[in-house]
Amino acid sequence: MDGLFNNLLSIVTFLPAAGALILLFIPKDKNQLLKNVALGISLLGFLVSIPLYFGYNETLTEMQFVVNIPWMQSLGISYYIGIDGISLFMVLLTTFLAPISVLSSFNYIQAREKEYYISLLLLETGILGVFVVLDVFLFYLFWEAMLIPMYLIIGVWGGKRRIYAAVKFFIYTMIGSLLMLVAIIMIFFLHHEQFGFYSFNLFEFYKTVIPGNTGFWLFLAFVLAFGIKVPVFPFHTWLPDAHVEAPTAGSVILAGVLLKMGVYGFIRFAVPIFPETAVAAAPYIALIGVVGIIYGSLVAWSQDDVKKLVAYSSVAHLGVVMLGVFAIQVNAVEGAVLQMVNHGLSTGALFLIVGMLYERRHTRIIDDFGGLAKIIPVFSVFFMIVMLSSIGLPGLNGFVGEFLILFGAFHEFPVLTSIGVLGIVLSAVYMLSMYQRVIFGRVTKEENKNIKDMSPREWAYMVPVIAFIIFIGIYPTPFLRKMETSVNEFIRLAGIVKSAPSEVKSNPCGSAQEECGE
Amino acid sequence: MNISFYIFGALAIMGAVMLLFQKNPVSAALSLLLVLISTACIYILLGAHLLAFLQIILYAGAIMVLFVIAITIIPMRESDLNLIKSPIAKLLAIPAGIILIWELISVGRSFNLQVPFATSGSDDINALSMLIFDRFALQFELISLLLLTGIVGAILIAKRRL
Amino acid sequence: METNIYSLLKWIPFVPLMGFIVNGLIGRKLPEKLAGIIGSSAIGISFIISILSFLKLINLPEGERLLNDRLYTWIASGNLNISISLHFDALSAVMALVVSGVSFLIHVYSIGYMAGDKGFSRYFAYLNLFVFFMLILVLADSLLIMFVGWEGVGLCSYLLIGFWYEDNEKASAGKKAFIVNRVGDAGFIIGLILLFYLLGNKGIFAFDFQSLSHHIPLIAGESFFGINALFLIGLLLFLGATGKSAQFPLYVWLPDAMAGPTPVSALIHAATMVTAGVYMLTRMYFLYELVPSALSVVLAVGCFTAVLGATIGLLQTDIKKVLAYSTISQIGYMFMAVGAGAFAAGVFHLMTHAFFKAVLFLGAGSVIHGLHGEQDMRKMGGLRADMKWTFLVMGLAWLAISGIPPFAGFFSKDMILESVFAGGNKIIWFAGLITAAMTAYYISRLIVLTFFGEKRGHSAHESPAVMTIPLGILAVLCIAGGFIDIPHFLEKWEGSHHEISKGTEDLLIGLSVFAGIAGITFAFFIQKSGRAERVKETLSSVYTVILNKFYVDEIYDYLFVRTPRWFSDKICFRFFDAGIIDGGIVNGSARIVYNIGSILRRLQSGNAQSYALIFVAGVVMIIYFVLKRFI
Amino acid sequence: MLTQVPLFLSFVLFGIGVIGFLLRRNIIILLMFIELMLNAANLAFVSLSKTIGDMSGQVYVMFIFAIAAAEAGVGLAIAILIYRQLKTTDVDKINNLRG
Amino acid sequence: MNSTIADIGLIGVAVPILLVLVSVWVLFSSFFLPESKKYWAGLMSLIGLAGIIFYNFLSMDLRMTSFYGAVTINSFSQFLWILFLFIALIVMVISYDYIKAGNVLQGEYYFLLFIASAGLLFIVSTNDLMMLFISLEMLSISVYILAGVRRSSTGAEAAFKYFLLGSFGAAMLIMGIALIYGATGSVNLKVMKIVMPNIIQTPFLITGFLFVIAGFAFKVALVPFHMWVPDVYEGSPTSVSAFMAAGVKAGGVIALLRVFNVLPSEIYTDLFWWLSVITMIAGNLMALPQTNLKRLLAYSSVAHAGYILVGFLGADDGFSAVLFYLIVYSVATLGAFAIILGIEKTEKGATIFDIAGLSKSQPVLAASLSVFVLSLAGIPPMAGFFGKFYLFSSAIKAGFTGLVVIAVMMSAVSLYYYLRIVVAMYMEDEQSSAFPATASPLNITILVLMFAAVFLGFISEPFLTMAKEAVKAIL
Repeated sequence: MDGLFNNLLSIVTFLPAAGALILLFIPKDKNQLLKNVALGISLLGFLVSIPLYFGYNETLTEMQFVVNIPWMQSLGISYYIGIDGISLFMVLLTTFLAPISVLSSFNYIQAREKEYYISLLLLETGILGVFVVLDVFLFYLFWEAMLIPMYLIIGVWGGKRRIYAAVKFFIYTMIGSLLMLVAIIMIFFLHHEQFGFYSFNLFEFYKTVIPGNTGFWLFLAFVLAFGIKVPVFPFHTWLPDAHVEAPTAGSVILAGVLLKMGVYGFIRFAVPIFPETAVAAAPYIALIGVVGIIYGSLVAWSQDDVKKLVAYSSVAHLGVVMLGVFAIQVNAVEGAVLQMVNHGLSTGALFLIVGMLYERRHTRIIDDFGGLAKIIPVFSVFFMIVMLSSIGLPGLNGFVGEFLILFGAFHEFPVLTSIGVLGIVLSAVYMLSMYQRVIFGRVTKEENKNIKDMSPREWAYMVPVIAFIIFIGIYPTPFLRKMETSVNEFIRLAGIVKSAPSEVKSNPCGSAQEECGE
Repeated sequence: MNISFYIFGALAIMGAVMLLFQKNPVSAALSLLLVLISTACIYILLGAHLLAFLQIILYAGAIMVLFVIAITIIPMRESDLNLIKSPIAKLLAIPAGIILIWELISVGRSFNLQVPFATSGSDDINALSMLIFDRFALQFELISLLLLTGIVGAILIAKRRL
Repeated sequence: METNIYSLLKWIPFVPLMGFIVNGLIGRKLPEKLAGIIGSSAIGISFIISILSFLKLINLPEGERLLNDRLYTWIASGNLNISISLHFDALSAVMALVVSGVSFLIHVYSIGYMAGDKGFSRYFAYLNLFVFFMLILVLADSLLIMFVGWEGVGLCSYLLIGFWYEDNEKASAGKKAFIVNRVGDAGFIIGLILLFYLLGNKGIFAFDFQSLSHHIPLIAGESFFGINALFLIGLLLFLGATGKSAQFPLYVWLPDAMAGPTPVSALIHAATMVTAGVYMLTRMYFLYELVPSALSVVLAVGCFTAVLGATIGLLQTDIKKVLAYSTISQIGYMFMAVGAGAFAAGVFHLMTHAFFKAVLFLGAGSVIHGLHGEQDMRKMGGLRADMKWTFLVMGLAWLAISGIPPFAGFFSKDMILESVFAGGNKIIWFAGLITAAMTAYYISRLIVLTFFGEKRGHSAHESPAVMTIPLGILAVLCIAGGFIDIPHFLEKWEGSHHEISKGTEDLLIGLSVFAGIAGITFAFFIQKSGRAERVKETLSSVYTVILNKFYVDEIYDYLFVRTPRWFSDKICFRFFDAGIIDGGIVNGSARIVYNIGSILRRLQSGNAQSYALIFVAGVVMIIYFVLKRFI
Repeated sequence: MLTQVPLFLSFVLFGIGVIGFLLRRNIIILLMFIELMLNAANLAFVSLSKTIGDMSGQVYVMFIFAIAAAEAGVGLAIAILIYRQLKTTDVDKINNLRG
Repeated sequence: MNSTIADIGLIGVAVPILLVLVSVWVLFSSFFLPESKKYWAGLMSLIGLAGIIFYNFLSMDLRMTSFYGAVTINSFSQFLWILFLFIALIVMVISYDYIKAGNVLQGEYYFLLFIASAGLLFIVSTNDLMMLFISLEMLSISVYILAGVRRSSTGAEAAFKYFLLGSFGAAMLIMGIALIYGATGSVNLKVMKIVMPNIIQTPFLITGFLFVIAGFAFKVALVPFHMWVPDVYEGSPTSVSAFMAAGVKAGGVIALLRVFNVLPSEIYTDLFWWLSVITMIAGNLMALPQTNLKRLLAYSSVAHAGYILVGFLGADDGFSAVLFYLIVYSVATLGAFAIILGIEKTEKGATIFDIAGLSKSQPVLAASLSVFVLSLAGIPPMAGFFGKFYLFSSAIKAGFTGLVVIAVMMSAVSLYYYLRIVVAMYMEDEQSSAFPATASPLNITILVLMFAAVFLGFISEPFLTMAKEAVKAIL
């Protein structure tokens, strides 16, 4: 049992991949079996991940559930995983959304289900990997490997312009990540010449001193990689395309967890590795975040495709999160982490909603709907709740995160934050307009007259999301308490001023005396 | 001594230039022959007699015969014997070659070891053969293999039917 | 006993919440009556609990009249530790009673009014939810909790205005209300954050009103970007108030809000929610007392709104619109009081206004009900025969709002004018007086057009008892309300009271009463035999401007809807996003690379000699460059 | 006198070989120019081997003879194949594979 | 000077000699095989080659020099011998049914393959430039013929172009060797490595080296010496193209590496920097508009030559990275060509349109082809990523960050055309309904290669250490 508990994290991470392997051996034509197995696997994945929450000891600052097995000694690469209070929630969010997205695809995906579920499960493993690894090389490995299944999900099961969207997504993300790879390697060698031994261990990277000017460029590379993934303002154009074309589950995963990888990257890598640079750059990045809020909301307002609207709204929401992260202030960062979860839930739910609409009417154009409240009241209620949570109504999850972020960020950037608050006005504007055009009014289109209300399956995957939306809204403390110490640790790391390289040069291997021998 | 040297050099170059502009394939072959033979003469002047003979036998003999046979096998239209069509290529080709020569020669300038011809007036065949059959045995064998390959290949390709 | 009553406190809001849950989940299966009863009784219970708590409260000695019920920690992050806790002092007691009481009556009334509507249970669910949030707002122990209620009631008003969602007009009205409120809320939240931030800098992280009132002085001197911080906070919070309480410049949503069912207008848009702003400012009196500058802004805005609302009210023909503008101007009155530092007077007027405006709305509702949904006053008239009861109660309310003694309105309004006068703002006071006259006029006009004169259009029928009885009770309150000595009960909020001589006081009373009577008589005089028409001709230009509400809606629509919409669509999306970023930079660069590729490809002509040529060129070049570098 | 002269001669022949290779369009002639270039290389080898007084250079020349022979054989065979398949000996016409 | 076999060290060249013997045996025995039994030639050569590989594994730790330094057996040559023998084996396996089908003289075909492989082995095991030239000619001449072995018009054209430019390049090469010989009096790389520091770099010598570099660059297909590659790959029989892309290129790389290893860096670094840059850029950009898969892979192989050059600049780490990269690159390329070979309908191979919807009819092939192209693109977790990672990190260590940035940007560009293959197979509807069912030995090879392409990266460390060992031998 104890051993099992120690390897729990590895199990959580690789269970979906194992499931994919199982699916591989199920004949193509057994659709129902395929679906059930996929669902079972993902559910199991969620169940095994629950102990992580309870097993996690929030009083400790260091990583937990750590597994550290050397892999390539010559390069200091090791299979080194573990979670802290921040990645914990990312992992849980992922495992939570996985079964939901599987369930949501039962009808949506008609062709080549086997490949679909395989890539979905592989994708889950890829994402989980990104969140748990503490070895930079391994991180990069997962970070890119997870592109492939996502690329396939968008490209194979997507909409009309799916190929364009998929390729754009892949290459766009790749450009950033490749530059980051270069930066990673450079830090790797910097670390070697400062400490005299090779290591991709994340915490060794933290120790590495990066001289000012180089530091700036390397940081820029990281910012580019993560910023594209988030996506921050000027790098966001891949997102609407990807979302619009991706199948429902794809969008759910994409908005729910994939975008979080970017922010997570900032929290776990960019800032702690380059504390001085990051702190110096914080105002500018916060500015970009605020621009993202306003810009995203404005653009969302003028969309006539529901999915595109939601996509742009996530640009705005992630702008808020970025503002929170780069305030580097405890409330703000906690808010940011919580807001990542919230955004995962509410935007994910929005995409599920859109998916239901699409399954019923095979269109996502707002004007093709109207007056749905009369025909599918229950659906409309769910839609209402999700929308309200997305515009941050107090009592639902959105508000808690937003308030904490704004409150915290106000300490650092009062003016920016005040501008950012306009985002909550705008979010109401575009969301309500969309909701009204879709749900209220008279039923104008014939096709809308006889569409069905939510099926049991849809209940099954909407209810848990709604439950969490409300729960976090009225009682976020359990979440906040778990992440507190880790967030403080993050802030401590961001505050560190690393000693000047010259001093370190004087004793080529700082702490690691034992490696000095060889 | 020098005089003959320059004469043969001039001949060789003349042959090369003729080859450059020769319309008739057979006379082209002949002008190549001129180059080869004058080179052979220069070998003799340099004192590499064996090579000179080999040059005559192998090149001027075997290879040229091969060419002539090919010429007779393959009927050629006059047009094929002109220079290439594309003017740009023409414009570029000559300067490129000229520059190459210029570069080589200007480089060659820097190379000024001087040796009188007399020393190697007569090189002993023994030394050469020892080299070939002992020091360069492997290369020698490989060359033979190379020729075998050439033969097999030539047959394989040029044979009319399988 | 203590604990018992304390723990009771939380049920004041939560019983309505249960009502909401029951009606929301299974309401559609229940028979109408049952749903209605559940809804109303939930409110009834919370009303009773409020009374109990109130009794408990007044049993406490003067000094510590405060009940507190802490439920649990809501947000705990860093030093920030905000717990859901309820705060029951004199002010919130009054509010809780008014809210639960009035809403109880209106619930009952609605059973009759909404009878037969297919959204019956939904209606009651929303209404209960509203009461829940309203009570949260009232009982909140810290600004943040109050904000929860604040936005919650906004949501409910959104839902209820757009209750008949099939009519896009109504739906849009709801949306407008929500969005305009959001603008105010933005101000509220910024102000709140600024306040917390400044206190936090002073190392104070207890944000319940009790400690706030103690610690506010600490940050009195603070200045934020060169502006006095407290002043800034005051303004920002007041911005929130203007949104919620429909004050200038954010009042535009209220008239449209009349799209909702009439009881909703009565409850939310007259009696309770719209007065939340007044309540909030009163809550924060300790802050405002420190910054008179902010108060004077409040005073000015309040006064302006009062006049504006009254003026627009003069000419409206839709019965509910008249009442809406009257509400706007009456709330302006309350803000005048607050601005004058007489918070208690404001709350007093809040209460009385709740009573008579509720009656007026419900009366109007029963008229509309009687006329099968007719709202245009020009099509009414001579109803006093058909709807005696309604006429009677509305008459009382009419006198009350016109400030005729001894009706409720008289006391509160007079008190406000007095304190304003005492505050030394003669102009404001005069404006208030004029407003009083105008108020009297347009309400009388309403009464005249509706009940007097000969019948225009349909004949009406009296509403059922379930509607009339609540009306009666409220009417009684219109009379009695004035004698409840709120000011004394809330003396803590009395503010700085300038003494004025008895003589002046009497004079003021006289003047205000005169204003009321003048308005009434003028109304009767002018509405007789088309004198109104002649007036219309004489000052037609002014008339049209007023009739069109000074074109404020149009201006706002242009400034805050069309322009940004155009900007977001044409500039941001089409031009910048799709055009420059995506089309230009992203795809453009890709296209460039691709085209270079296809150009280079031409070199691959297939001609072996051209390849050789490039080969030679390569050799020549590398020799040239390497040697050049070397030599 | 200098051995530079034969060396330069070889350079010139080499250059002419290159030029011819680029200019002429008949396959057979092109092959001849390749032979010319190899011959020039030989000349360089010989003169250099003489200059530095090292025999092995001449051995290399013999190897090159053989290689030249082999190449000529294969080359002519390919020329014949080309003629059979494409009915031409004009390099300009042999460009079905391109892009 | 009288010497016996023993001190010449014949044992050292046992493996290549065995290759030659097997080849001759196959050739002559195939003359006497009846028409129906000609495919025995293939079987025989497969068996023979397998035996040779086995023998080579047995004599893995053999270290010696034979024929007076003409051949040196050390960890370097051993490493590459195994690689080349496996390349030859894979090529033979995938050509087995392919050749049986096409009207090709099977005996000669395998004979030439063997000779070419022998040439490869000599290339990597010699220190003597002249020897290098001769073995290169062995390789080239046999591949010239292999290109035209189908005797079709496209084959003829491919063979012709390859031969014409190849012999042109050979002339350049030999001229260069002559100059070097003149300048140093020796053609032995080992000797040069030692003397190079203390002899003056006369323009004469430099020019010689530049000629040699150009000659090898032709084989490696560096821009601007790459022009033959696409046409020849497209026209040649696919199996031969595979051999060129994997074997010939690798041979050229090693030859270039040996020369580069000798050169004084201060003169040649910039040259190689530029060569690498223009090769990566031109190769990738020109690959973008391609539709014929063989052409596309040809251009991608050009681009990869550029990446490999990045490794050159990365000093000894870079060299070992290059060796490792040769493995993963060969695996991916051979695999890709094998699949094209399996599904091609015309001599020019398959186009991007032919493979549209391949994933429906042949999921395994489609999956493996995706793995191969992704590995070529260097996407984790494919082996290609690890290969690139080692290359680039070595270059960064040596301080060529700018170069690496260009390299990664170019691999981002390359993604476009690699992904188009995946797009065609997975995201487009089937154009041509029936694909020829591929033969089983081919399928098995493809599967093996696919697993290699996936897992080689994860177990790369032992290979890397071997490569480091190997590199030590030539430094």
